[in-house]
Amino acid sequence: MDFSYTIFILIIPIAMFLLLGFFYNKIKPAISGWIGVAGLTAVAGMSYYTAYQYFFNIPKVDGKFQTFFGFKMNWMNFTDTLRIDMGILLDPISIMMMVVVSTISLMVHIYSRGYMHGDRGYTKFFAFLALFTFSMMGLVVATNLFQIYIFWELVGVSSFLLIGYYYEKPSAVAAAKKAFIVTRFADLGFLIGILLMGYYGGSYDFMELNNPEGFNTILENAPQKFMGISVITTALVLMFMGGAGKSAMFPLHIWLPDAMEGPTPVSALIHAATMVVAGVYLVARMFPMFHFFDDGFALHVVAWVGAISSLFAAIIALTQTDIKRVLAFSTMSQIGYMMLALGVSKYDGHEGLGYMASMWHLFTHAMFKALLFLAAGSVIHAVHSNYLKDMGGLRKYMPITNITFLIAALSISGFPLTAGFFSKDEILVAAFEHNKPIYFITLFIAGLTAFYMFRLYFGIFWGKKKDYEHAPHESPWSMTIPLMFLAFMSIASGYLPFSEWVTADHEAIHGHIGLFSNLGVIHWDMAAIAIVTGLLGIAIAWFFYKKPTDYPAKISAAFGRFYKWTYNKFYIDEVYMFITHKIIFKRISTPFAWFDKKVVDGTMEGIGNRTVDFSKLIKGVQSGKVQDYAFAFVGGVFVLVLIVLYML
Amino acid sequence: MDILTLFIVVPVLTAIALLFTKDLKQARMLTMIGMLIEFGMAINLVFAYFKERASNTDIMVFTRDEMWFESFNIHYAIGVDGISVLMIVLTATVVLAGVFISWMIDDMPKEFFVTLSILAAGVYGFFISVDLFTLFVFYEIAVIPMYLLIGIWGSGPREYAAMKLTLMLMGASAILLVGIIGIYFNSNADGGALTFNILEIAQVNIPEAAQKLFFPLAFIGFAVIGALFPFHTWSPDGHASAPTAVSMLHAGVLMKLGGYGIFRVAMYLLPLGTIYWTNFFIVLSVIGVVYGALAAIKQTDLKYINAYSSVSHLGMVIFALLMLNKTAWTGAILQSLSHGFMTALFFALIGMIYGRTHTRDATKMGGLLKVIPFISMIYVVAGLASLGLPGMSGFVAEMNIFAGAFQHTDTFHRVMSILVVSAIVITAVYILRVVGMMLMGPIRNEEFKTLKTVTWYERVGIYMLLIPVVGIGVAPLWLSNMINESILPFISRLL
Amino acid sequence: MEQVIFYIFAIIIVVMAIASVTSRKILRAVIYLLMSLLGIAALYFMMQYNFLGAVQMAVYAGGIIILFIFAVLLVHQIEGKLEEPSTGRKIGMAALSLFGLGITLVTIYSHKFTVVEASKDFDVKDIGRGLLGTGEGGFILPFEVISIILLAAMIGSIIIAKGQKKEVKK
Amino acid sequence: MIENVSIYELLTLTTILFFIGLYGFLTRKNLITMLMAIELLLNTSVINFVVINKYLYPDVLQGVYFSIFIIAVAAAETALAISIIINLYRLRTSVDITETETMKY
Repeated sequence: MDFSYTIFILIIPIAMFLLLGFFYNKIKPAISGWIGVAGLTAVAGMSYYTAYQYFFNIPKVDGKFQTFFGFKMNWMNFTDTLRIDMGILLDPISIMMMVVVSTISLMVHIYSRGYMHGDRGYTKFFAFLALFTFSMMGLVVATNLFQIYIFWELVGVSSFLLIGYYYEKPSAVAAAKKAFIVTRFADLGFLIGILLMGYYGGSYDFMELNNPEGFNTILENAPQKFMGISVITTALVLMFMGGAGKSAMFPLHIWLPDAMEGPTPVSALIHAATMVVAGVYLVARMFPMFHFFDDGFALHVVAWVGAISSLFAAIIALTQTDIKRVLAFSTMSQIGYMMLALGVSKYDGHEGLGYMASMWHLFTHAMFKALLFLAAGSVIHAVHSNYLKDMGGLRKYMPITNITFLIAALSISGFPLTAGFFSKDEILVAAFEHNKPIYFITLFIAGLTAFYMFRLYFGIFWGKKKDYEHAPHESPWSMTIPLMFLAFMSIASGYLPFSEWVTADHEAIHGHIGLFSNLGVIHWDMAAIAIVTGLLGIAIAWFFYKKPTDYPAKISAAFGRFYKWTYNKFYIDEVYMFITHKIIFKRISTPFAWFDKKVVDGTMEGIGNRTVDFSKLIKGVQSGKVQDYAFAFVGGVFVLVLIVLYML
Repeated sequence: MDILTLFIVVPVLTAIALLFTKDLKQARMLTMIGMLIEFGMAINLVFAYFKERASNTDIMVFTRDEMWFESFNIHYAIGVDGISVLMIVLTATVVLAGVFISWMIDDMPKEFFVTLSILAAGVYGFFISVDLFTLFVFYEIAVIPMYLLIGIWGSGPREYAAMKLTLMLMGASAILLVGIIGIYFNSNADGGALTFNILEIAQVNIPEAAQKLFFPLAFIGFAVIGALFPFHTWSPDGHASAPTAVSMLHAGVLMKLGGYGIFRVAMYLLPLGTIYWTNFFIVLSVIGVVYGALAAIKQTDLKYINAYSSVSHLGMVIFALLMLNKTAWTGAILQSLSHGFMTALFFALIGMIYGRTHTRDATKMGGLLKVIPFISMIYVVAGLASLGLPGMSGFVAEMNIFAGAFQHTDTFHRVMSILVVSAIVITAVYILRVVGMMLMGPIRNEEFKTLKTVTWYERVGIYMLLIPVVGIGVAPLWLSNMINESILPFISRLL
Repeated sequence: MEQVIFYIFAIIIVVMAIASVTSRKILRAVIYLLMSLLGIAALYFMMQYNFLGAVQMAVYAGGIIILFIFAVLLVHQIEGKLEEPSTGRKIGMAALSLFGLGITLVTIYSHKFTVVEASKDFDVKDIGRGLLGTGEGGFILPFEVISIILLAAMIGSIIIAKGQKKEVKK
Repeated sequence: MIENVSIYELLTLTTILFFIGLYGFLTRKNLITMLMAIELLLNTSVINFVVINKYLYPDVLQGVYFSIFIIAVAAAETALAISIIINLYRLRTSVDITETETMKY
């Protein structure tokens, strides 16, 4: 099968970026919007076609999906063996990611035509979106660690540019900077991990690194032990640090809530559906290594970081009042889910259920979380505020937004027969089978999730009616069509036979829930517990928020200090601010600048000044009086004469 | 006249012809033509080099050797390898861009361009020299015009800055001269005549004691112009006071003389000394990398930020050279090139911003993205290149350096490498800080709303520098291959 | 006889010279200098270099001394006494001079000169021939150079003494 | 050659004269008087030329020629110096050596 056309999946977005970027003040906004949509339609079409070809038309070998290269070229060589290629790697997870990215990106493009209408930098916005799409696509199809790192950074920059899109707002600038620097810090770990891996693994190529037959050779070449774990595991943990930064895992999550300063479509695309799952994707990509070395030590780290982040974020999400921030913490929580699912997974066959579940949840989450953001954007568009207190009773004014938001909320809460239900259930099963403590955490989070989502839903669309200055109205078609499509996907993606397609060892396994292939082996006991938990959360939210009540105030008063901590996101930001501003800037950077001016430069100046002092000392000789000179001259002559005549 | 000597002759002829020009228009036109020829020759040299390389396996090609001063066996010996070809291309590009950026210089334009041309001649001469003495002479020719350029056309405390820069560089060249003469008097260790010729000395095994003695002299002599900590202090003041084109040339080209000289002279000729002294200088270079970056965080003057950033980036060059392996060396040379283009671009942009806002204090600006979008956008791009964004030259260079550094497995090298790698985060902090402060946010000064947009000659200058930055970043393979083969003789001598 | 005359002249020369460099009246100093120079001219005559003696009298007594007098008049220095150098300085300089004198004299007296008797006489014609001679031992080139120097000095002194009018305008 | 007068006596005379001139040059404060001292110095060298010519090489005239040249140069020099002094006087209304120290350091 020839997949060489897939190069256009990368070429089209970058060409769009260059076109829109260079002629940003020459192209009319309407046209640039259409260029974006048309380009993305082509990209999405190719992605779907590739997926169709790959999953249906390519014969499996030994029951496994094969890996293909759509394109590959040598980009740079470090040494004769350590080469960096640029290429397109096609295997189940990369194709799945291509579908996710292109779908969400297309929807966001369509949506943005309405949302960003009349904005000054309309064309620039689409240019940045194209750049992001390019970078994200490049990331998912990467054939080696370095390529993934390269696009990883590019994604970070696109994110920076898009968060800072409203650059006249100081808060947006600060958020953009924060996002970039925090992820950059995480990428430092990633980079060191890559370099270590490249040195000990002898290659950056995924095909070689992930080849289980080569693991023992790698292990022999990397004999160093640090606290009992091999250097490869250290490298993997460092790489996961990069992934954790990008995926906003605790404690590197602080940039994600602030990133909501960007335009809402951007939040939907980058900070909900695609870029933030890059960390998950990275772990999935390197999964055989994570699983193998030191009995999956690195994987345990992944699992627990995921679980803690997930719980942490879910708790914070309970109290936030900015609806986008609630969604941001919800995203963080759901990504934690994916992480822990990967973390509890094993490699072979059915043991690799967690892997499949994680990927599936990634897929469904992309759909419903993008939908939530876009719907929230629609609401914000209508009421011009991000805060819950300015909303209420909107279901009358915005029926489509209401319905679609409800579907998404149900899906994320794991309501039966929605997509979220299926994927979340697989995660619960995987956690139950391999790690009981994590299972209970997961279950608890499921309840919290249902509660805070419906708190949000009821708060926006039900609750007390506000007197709006301008009556809110439903958004234009360009915005509601993506909502409806994603609402459809939020249910339909649950019926995809993921367990046949996306697995750790590329071999089909039996999932537990799936409409077509394996509904029969559903774990109804597991599902029932999850359903009950979810419904409980929804019910409490219904009870609290459907009509204005004073329960929430009472509860928050009862929790007192804990509530305050939660509301302030456990003061993690303040800790970082303290470290960066108070310690690094004030205690290190300023003294360094001072040291440079006074000590280093002072020494150099000192050398100069001492020379000047000395010359001042002897400059009296140059008095400018000709007679003094004559005296010195004559005296000198006599002395010389004496020496020449009588001493030599 | 051979293809290399022309590189010196053309600027000198330009300088002479400039004496007969009357006003700014004629002067800049003439300089532009001269430097355009030079640029064309540089591009041609690349192709000629590849052609020659196909059939010629000497270390240096296009060589020529004329006796210059017989009693000391000083020759006018020239030749190029891949590294010097690239450096010449860098010089030609930056000088030409500098001419465009100085398009509107109103104060004594004729004299300015004359000095600039002489400076260029010195730099070209330095890069093509194979004879240590000739090399030294051209080095001096390149450094001295700097004094005039900063002292006369500079701003702020220019006499102070010019004097400081010149004194420090002169002091360094005194040390360097001792080193060179030391090498010279040991160049007959295996019998034969004393010689200054680098290629001939490279065949000789200089006694180890002499190598250990003269290596630090030769190294520091060059490292001062390469802004190695703690000899970097001339650089911030010098850059801040220099006029735009001079800052470009200085940071873009002159500071590269340091790394090039260290590689070509100190390390190549004194391999045992190199190995003996490596760790000491690694520590200095790592301090420079981290310290330069940290010091840049608190600066508010754009040029100071960039000057400290240069200290950091060039520290990385020296660090890479001392890593003593092929990958890191490739990285060092790529970093030299990359930093040359990128910093020149930075200084050009700073010059443009300063020319409009009349301030270089980042805290006094804000929201420039709205009023001068093109310049601001390019500033962001240059900033991203500086912090090592993939797709830009800096990334390619840094990755080579890091990959090379990680080939050492001992704890000392590991710790040092990790410190150097961590500089990329600090770089991000200071770059984004200034971008956020200056380009984004609300407009703080009403006067800035009426700033002029970019002019054609500024655009030309920007593109000339931007294209190589992106070009190297996107397609590094042919470049790294070209460097790789030029590094071979160094490998065989040092490793 | 000639010895006596020589000593008389020598005393005049030395005394006048000392008076010239110590007198506090400037015009008197010039006149003392004139006396001293005339004494030197007398020495030339005694050595039968009449031409040289004539030149000495014409150029020095007739030219340079007059120049000095004019200069003194132009800079209004006729009246008023010259500033006296400090005693310490006088002593120091005198000591240096005496020291030099001592060294020089010792050197001279320790050297044995071989005095040669003259075998022929010269007159002014010979001097003229020698000065303008182009053959061996001819001094035509230095002679021309000197004449150019004199011309240059003349022009130079005119220009310098004229002063710059432009600066006043500014 | 002067009867009964040896070359030593003549050279002693010129040496004494030279150091008188030197003393004058070093102690005088007035530019004109300093110039006069210089004249004395020049004259002693002229005498030396002449004396040595007369006593040691009486058959040639080189010493005389040089004396003539020295006198000519001295004349030129005096003229120039006096013009400079006059110019200086215009600028500073003084011909004092202490007023002309600007060329220091």
